[in-house]
Amino acid sequence: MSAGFPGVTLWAEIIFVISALTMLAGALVAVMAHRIIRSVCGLALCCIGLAGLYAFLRSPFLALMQILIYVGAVCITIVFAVMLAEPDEPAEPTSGHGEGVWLACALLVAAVVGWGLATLVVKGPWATPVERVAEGSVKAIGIALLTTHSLAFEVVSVVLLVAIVGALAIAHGGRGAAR
Amino acid sequence: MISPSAPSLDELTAAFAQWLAFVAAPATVSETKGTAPDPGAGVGATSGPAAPVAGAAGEPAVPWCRVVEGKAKGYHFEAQVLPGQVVEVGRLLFDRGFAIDAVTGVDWMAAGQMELVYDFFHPSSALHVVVRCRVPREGAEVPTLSEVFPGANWHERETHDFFGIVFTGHPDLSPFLLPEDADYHPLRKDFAGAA
Amino acid sequence: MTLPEPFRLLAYLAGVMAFVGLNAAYLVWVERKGAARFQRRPGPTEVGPAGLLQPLADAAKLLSKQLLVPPDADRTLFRLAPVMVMAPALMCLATIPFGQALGARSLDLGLVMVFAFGSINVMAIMLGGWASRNKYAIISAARIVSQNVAYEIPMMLVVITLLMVTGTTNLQEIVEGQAGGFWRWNVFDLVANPLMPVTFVIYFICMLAETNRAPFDMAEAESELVAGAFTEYAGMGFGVFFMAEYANILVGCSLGAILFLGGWQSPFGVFSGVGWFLLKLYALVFTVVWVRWTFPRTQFYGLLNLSWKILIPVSLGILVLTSVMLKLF
Amino acid sequence: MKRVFQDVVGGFKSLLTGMRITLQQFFKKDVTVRYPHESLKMAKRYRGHVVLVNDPETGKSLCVACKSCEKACPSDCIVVEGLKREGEKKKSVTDFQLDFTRCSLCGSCVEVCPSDALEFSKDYNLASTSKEQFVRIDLVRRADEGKKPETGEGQA
Amino acid sequence: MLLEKVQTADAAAGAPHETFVLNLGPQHPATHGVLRVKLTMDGEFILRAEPVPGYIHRMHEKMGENRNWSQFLPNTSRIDYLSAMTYTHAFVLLVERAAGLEVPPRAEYLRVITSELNRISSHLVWFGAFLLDLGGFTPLLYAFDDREKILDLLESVTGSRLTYCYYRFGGLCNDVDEAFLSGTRDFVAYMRPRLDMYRQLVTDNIILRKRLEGIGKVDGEMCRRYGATGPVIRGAGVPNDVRRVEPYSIYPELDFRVPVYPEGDCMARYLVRMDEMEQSLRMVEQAIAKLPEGPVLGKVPRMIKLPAGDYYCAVEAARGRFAIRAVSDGKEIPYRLKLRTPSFCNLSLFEEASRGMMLPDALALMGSLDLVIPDIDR
Amino acid sequence: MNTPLYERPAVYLVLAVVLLVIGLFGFLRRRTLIGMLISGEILFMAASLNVMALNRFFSPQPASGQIFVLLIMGLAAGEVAIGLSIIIAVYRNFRSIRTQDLSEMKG
Repeated sequence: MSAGFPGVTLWAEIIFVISALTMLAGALVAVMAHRIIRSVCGLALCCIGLAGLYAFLRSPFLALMQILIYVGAVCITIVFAVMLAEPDEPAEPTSGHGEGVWLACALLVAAVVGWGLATLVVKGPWATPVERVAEGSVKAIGIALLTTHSLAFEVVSVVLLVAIVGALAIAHGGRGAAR
Repeated sequence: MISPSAPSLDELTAAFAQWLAFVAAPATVSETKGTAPDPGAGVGATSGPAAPVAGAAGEPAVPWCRVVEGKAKGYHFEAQVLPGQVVEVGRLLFDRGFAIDAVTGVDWMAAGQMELVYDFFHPSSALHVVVRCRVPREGAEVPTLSEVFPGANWHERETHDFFGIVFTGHPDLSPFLLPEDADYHPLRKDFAGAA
Repeated sequence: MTLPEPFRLLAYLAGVMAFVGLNAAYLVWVERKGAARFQRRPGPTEVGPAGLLQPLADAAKLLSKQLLVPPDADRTLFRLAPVMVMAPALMCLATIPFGQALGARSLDLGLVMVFAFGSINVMAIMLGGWASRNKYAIISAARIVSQNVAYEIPMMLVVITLLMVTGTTNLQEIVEGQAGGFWRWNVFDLVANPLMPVTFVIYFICMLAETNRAPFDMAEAESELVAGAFTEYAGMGFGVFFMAEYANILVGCSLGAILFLGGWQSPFGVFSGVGWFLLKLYALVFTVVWVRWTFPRTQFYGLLNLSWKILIPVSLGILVLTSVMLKLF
Repeated sequence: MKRVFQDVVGGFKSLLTGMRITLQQFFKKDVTVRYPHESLKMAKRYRGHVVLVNDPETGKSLCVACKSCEKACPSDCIVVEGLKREGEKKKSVTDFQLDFTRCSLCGSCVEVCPSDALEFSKDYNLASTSKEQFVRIDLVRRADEGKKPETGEGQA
Repeated sequence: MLLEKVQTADAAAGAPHETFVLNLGPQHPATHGVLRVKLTMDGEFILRAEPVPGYIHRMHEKMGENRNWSQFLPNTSRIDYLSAMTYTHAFVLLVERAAGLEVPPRAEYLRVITSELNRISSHLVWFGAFLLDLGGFTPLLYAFDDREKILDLLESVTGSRLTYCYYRFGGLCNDVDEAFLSGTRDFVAYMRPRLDMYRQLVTDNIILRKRLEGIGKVDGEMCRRYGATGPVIRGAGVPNDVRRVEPYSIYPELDFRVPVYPEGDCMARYLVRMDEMEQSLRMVEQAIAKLPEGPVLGKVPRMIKLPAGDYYCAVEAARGRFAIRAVSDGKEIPYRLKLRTPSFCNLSLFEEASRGMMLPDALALMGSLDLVIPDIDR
Repeated sequence: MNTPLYERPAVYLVLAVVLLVIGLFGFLRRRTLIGMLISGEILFMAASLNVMALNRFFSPQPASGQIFVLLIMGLAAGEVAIGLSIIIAVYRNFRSIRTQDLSEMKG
């Protein structure tokens, strides 16, 4: 995006803003929507926006992975679960009294945390940005993954294996075992 | 699993005779072997053991059975039973490997009767058995055969549609071939809806 | 290519869109003509010479139809789904290099990008089905998900096998690696993996399943589910789903041609060019049509069995075999 | 294991066989007739709707209004009226109405006709936007207008 | 069965079972006409299937009571319009037997030739439609191409392509010409390789086999309880064929095999029909070779009256046992006509047989029963 | 204003905070298990964005941050798989996935 064309920065900026807004709007839909299926759509939207931000952070691989894993796998799995578990829409909390208090609490907690962190970000002392020694190419990631971080890689793969087996066991056992 | 092999006509007659004796009705078992198709049977209502009388309206008919000879009729054995005996006869035929062919009615308006005709065929032989029973025309009621032959279910629903005969114990007698709101019975002779 | 970068990109995107639109429309015509030939009848003949204007007539008909939204449907999602279904196919095609210098950008991650955007498509069809609130559509949506999840795995395994052979995810480079005669195409690269033709067949089967084509058209199995997820769609809403199906076939076949059949490389090593790519692409498309009009539909569990019990083990085996072969030689 | 292998290989082979067969058909000639542009020759015995036949010599209808057809018709779709004119031995037909909406093209009327005054036409594509056109087809007028039943070539 | 496993597990978990009702039809691509099936489903599993026929009920039986014996003839070809010949055959047979009419031998042979041709054409339609149910479109058009040849032949004799009304009491309405006979011979020669092609294209196809084998099991006992006949009972291992067990016309003189498959699944019913086409070709071939000369219509009184009594006559139609039960009171109009149609009885077992099946399998089962809706509704 | 928006670390960090806040709010507000799962995913995504931003601007090693995020994605996918299977199992047994209905699970 650093070609010498005059308007390129502006264009990039616009696209950046759009991505960021998409992400935030998606996230808002995801937590606010009454229908759970719309929440999932919001999540997918959020992921696409986030993928855009990743692209601006010079890691297109992550951007694509974000879409592949979140939209292509996570969201679809969630929708599938929604179809299985909720053939009919659940009535979202309607009883007003306790709900209002709970909502206010949630808002309060979120606001406090947000305010604290945001202050930290804006006012906090930051080290000066450093120049990178290399571009984060896929090859570099791959090499690092299998050398420096091989332990983490193995651990994650074991975790995933356990998750698959566990998911199978739970979903299968839930059928007959519970009584 | 596969239906038992077909009984011979003699065996069938014997079985019916035994059954008729068992129900201790004034039974008539007759055979008209070797005679030509009997033109009077069923409709003409000539009396005599060969073609027994269907009882007059209101009065129970006498159960009887016989072997039918001659190709014209298209069936080989017929029996007339009382409405209450239909299920038993059905079971008797079921045990001998018969399959349900059809259930239908005939409206004898002049005699004030409804006739129920049950056809049975044997899957692995040519044997065809007809069982009839007569009920009064108004308020006709027959026990359902669908517990013995589940296939009778639809035939009985259809017969109920067309004749208004009520099959007691039938799971569902709602209109079948007729529209859902039908309150008429088109095959009764006094129905004049058809062109 | 003297145009400044953003304009070149835009121009290219417009070109791709036109290409997709034209192809989607005319693939319908190809399908109808092809089906007709397989069944020994003429197919569309009335609108234009040899029925060539038929797609326009179809489009005009679909456009003139009323857009109906069923009363129980989730209106937003119902309207959104057709839009969502077309976008990923366009994005994917934008990464496909048609010729040596005919490609949007030589993306290092082209292959990953195709799969990343390809996965959105499923989500769109599923949402369309779900939002219709129609029983057939919901059954169809549930089928689509399990089918796509099941076939994504062998597809990925096959593609990873191929990545091991080519050593790059850049589609341009993958094609360049196959330069020089048809024996250098990946599908005949028996040194890297003696089962390469099988790999190609697995890819093709997965591609059919991923694009919901017969004999794997569980989603819109017309004799079971009427029109599946699209049952409630009328007019152009349906038309867009229909076009997206063909756009996806186009993507799948392009990828097949690039990964296995040497993209724009000529089979004799000389006269390479975009023509060869199109030839291979349409040969694959023709095969897709041919398969559809030959076979009956698979049963749903048969389809899943095929994937889980045959394709995944086989493609895993091929993956292992390839890695061993690459290490040895 | 061996069975699965055989299944896969044999199954794949059966798929290829199927594809070979459809490809063979692909290159064969069409079997269809492009209907509005061309149409088939109708069979000699084709049973279209009935028409009255006029005597080629006198130009008068052969029908003697005996009403056999009216009686034989299972769907009651024929109405014949006749009149005994002076100086003629037989009755002659004055009115022959065919209700084509009810006719089932069974041909009973042609079969019973004692004077061979009825014939099947070769019209097979009668169509109209209104039912009324077919409720009362006046066959006498049709015959008199010289609308000869087409034989052989069917036309559009 | 998978469904039972799910259900028992759910019951053990104390969970109420969630079901929904799916209305298949009256307009649905798989019901070939206007049949409605009310399905109570659990996911894709069918808990209960309730066919709701009657959408094109025409009350043929009442029509029969309003017209004389010969006027009912055209109606017989409109019950099952795909095998109209056999239906007319049953009716003329009944009247001929009851009234003691003689049928000239040439007419008997021609009846068998046309009936068997009609049976092939009916099976061809079924073949195409069944494959359509299974999602294969092309065999339908190949089958229709072949069927067209039969229809052309039959049209050249009867003047009609579907509702033939060719048989008369005591014979036929028209004799055939040499063109028909040579055309039929050509057709037999043409059809054999076509059947072989269908075997290669469809029967051997692994997808089809996987879809049909072991699906929709119907055993002989179930057929007996429901009165299912024809290819359904023969596909369940019971060699019940009216042409063989209660022979009529010239069937005893012909050499043919009654195809029987013991498996009782959709594939067995499929194979029975495919074999039957081959057997019908053989019958046509033999009947043409033996075709005697002579008149085609015997001596028949002008107005038919049957002696009072009741009569029953069954024939083997393409879908199974078709029977007419007639009650005559000696007048020229039937007192009562009962039509016992094979599709009606064959469909009645669907409710029991489809329980626990998955939707596509149930549709394969329904297709393999070979339903013709007017045959059910009459 | 020479550095464009997308080159400033604070922008990304604030965006990550906002995402986190939204996720946190959703996590507390949602009453259904699936809703909570979705909010959880948003929390994960906020963390990933934060890590990536820090890595991009303050770390000389570009690969490490990406690997970290990749691992997070893997974990998130695993979490979803296991979470959904729990949800389905719970639903089977209780016919509800609303949290307050699950109180009988206690003890």
